[in-house]
Amino acid sequence: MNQLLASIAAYAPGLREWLLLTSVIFSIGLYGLLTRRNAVGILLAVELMLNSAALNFVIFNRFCMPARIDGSVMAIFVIAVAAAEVVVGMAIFVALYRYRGTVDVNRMDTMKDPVTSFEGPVAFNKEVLDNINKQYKSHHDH
Amino acid sequence: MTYLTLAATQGAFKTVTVSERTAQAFADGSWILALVYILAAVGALGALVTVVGLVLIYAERKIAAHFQCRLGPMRVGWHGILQTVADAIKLLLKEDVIPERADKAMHLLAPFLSMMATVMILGVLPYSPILQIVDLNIGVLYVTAISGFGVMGILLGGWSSNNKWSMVGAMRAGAQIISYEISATLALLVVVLFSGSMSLAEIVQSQDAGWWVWRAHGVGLVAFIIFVIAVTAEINRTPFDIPEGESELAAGFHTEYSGLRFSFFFLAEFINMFVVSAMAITLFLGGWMPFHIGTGGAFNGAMDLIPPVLWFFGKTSAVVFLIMWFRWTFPRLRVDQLMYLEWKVLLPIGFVNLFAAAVVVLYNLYPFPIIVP
Amino acid sequence: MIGPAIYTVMFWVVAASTVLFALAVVNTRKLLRAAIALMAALSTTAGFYVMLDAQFLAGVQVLVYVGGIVVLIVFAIMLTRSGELLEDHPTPERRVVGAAISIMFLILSAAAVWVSPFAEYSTGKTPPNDALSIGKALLDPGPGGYVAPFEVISLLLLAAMIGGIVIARKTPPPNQPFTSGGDLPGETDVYTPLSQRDPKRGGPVS
Amino acid sequence: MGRVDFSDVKHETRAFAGVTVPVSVVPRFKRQTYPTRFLFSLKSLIDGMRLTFGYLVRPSKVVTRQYPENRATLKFPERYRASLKFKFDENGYQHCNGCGSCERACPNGSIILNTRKGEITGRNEIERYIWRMDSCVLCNACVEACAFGALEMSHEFENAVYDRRLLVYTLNRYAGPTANVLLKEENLEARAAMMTKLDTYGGPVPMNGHALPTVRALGSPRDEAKPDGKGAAS
Repeated sequence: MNQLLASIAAYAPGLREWLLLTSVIFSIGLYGLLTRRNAVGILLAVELMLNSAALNFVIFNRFCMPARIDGSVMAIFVIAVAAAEVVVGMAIFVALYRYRGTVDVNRMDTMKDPVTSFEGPVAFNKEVLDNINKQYKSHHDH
Repeated sequence: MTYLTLAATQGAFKTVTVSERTAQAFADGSWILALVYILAAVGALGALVTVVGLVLIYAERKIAAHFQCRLGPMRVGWHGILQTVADAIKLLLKEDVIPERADKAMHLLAPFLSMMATVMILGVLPYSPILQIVDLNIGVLYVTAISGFGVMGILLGGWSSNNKWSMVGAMRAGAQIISYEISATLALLVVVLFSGSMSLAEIVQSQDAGWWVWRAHGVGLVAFIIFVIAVTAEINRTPFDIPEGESELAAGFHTEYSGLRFSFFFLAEFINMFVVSAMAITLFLGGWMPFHIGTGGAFNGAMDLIPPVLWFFGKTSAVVFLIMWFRWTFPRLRVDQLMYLEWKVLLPIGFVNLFAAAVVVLYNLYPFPIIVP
Repeated sequence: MIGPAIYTVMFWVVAASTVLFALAVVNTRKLLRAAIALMAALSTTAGFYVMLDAQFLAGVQVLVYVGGIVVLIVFAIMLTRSGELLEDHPTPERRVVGAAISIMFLILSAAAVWVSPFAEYSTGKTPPNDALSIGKALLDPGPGGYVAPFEVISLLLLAAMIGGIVIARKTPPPNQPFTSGGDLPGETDVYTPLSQRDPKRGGPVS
Repeated sequence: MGRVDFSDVKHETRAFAGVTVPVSVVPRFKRQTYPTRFLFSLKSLIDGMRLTFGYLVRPSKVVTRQYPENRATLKFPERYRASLKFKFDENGYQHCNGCGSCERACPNGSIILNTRKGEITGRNEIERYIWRMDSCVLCNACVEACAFGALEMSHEFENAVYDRRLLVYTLNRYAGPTANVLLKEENLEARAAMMTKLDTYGGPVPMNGHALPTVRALGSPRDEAKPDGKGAAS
């Protein structure tokens, strides 16, 4: 029995295994960041990455200077920053959804053109465009 | 001579949790003993959940009935004492309906999440000096953290039912729980300040010279009141039961649940009541400590004869009764009143209270003489 | 002997489940399920913290992430109906490019980890009560203390809170119609083309 | 708080547009300060809790009755309304003369009166007084509308049946004139001749023309009531 336990314990994780694990989690988060188009989905992936980074701090703390606590403190800072980020991010998404009706990042192209942003894709007819711009101005002037 | 010193001299008092015993047994190489400990802990948790659930549901019915000049269940068994058992059997045999458009996996997961959160807290409560499954040195933080899983269970149940009433109920519950959690945590921190520890067993032992509710003069009492109000809101009981609001939302987040899964939600709700009451007494009312007046004397000696477990469950029942009393007296708050109470009343008072507690602890200010040693 | 064995088994089991949950986070089509998978992944990370002798951090992780952040995300998903945004499955090109980039990153970082000589003192003694040490470190004004970052992070959280309220508030401040679709006239129905709007409700006066 | 103390209300007369009218002047509410409101609401909460606790500790206040067990000693309030009944005098004669006030007073048409021309008296008299319990709301309007005191609400409450059609009752025992008319006739046999005894008194009368296995259809002769329920009215 003890031999079995010893052979199991031989696979105990060292610093490199831990770091490999966080790298894997970070890469998965990166994949999600690159493939998701929903803003909330992107935020989920970012949370994953932040989390693996915080874990990294604690791992280094545990293996490289176990008598100190700095890694844990940094992890707490990371968690706090993540919380702040999520609060603001979610507020922006909710406001954006109210305004645009979607949180698809591919459609957040407001800076491109005031008309397309306001109406969604419209036919680029010069007459229509001028008309809408005029109405837009008259509405927001008073 | 206080209880602790008395018990310590007689060798009766020794804080040994079940997990410590198990670790010791493993270290000694007696696998069988360790296994027995683990099984006993699991079995005791299961038994506790069942018994507390049955007793609390029966008590709720009877107490509610008598508050309203009724008799309550009277038919199944003596004074309806087997009514809950009959209901449990009915719920177990009932068809488990899942709405057709529901998110099935999430719908199945939600009640278990809710139940899991509750049972995980039961494991760290100190029922008596020798009856505690595990004593975490971050016990208070753990309890606050784990209750987050309960919120997720509720939110998930409401969302996955694909029913607008369920979803409205779930979102109300989520907003309510995470709001009131702040006040509850602020009240907890007062005790953490005074006792200087987050371990529940150590907090209980720190109340050897008087319970925090009156030894921390004024501050402790205010914290206790805030805590009771906040946890009443956190477990969604009247007057804070807008997530369920029968008259508006059918049954809130568990409208679409039936049979076993409904009973899980239901049981989790009642066990939650037990858990928050147990937390309240552990932090403020001395946990399993007996009631003492002064030092020594026949009265204290008589109190010491009552075993700590009875003290624990007796005090817990008192707080549970208080919460039931609230339920059958007060009308339900509106959503805006609920948020008003939290953000404009409880939270400022809680912050001021916490600040006062910090000042008292820092400068060792005890403006009143200590009545209870 | 039993301790290290249990530790090892737990590490690999929890690591495998974390990776699975993380994959679920980025691949699930329904966003709410992704959030639940994120919750599971973060909870298992709390388990890692326990394994790394940082119990306090584990508690904070569960408290902040599960009790706060994931609940917030679920709220946002419910409010924005992102769960119904079914076009959120990426195109194959996107998948391939994303996978390639992330795998490249993984190889790079794994190689870096593998070849770096780390100064390992695994025999060191960890602080028994990390809550106490973290609290002391956070409030230590001297060298090695973190009181300034602590205050900064408090300010950041306050600013985030106020900013969140301001941004997500329903009624926008005057002269800033783009902050949100509020309940001022003409702001509720932003989808209606301006030309079709009722002049009484803030549409163009024709 | 916002409660009016009636001793503070002043009764004055004031002129409005040249007309002097009496007015009651209520003093303006004092705006309560925050601590006052806080303490008042706290007091009201404690008052409520004291009240409910009072109920809890006084079992004598319990109003629940254990129904099937206490059947022998069951007591009803005087004005409890469970079902409609005819009043009969000591001879068993009714007071209804078929005027139809109750039928008109009934809000949902639960009373159907069949009247006939009395063969001997030559006056309008009741033939069948049908009361449909299935639609009755026990509002007591019929009893109040009756000018002759012929109706009353009784305390017979165990009226549950398995078939809705069994909730149609005939209230009169006989078709015939009222007690007043009957008592003027001294001869008992002549009295009996004025009355037609009903066989389905008190029992159900199918209103939809179909007979039930044990119930004869309305208007069908007595010998056509077959146990197999085929004896429907033609």
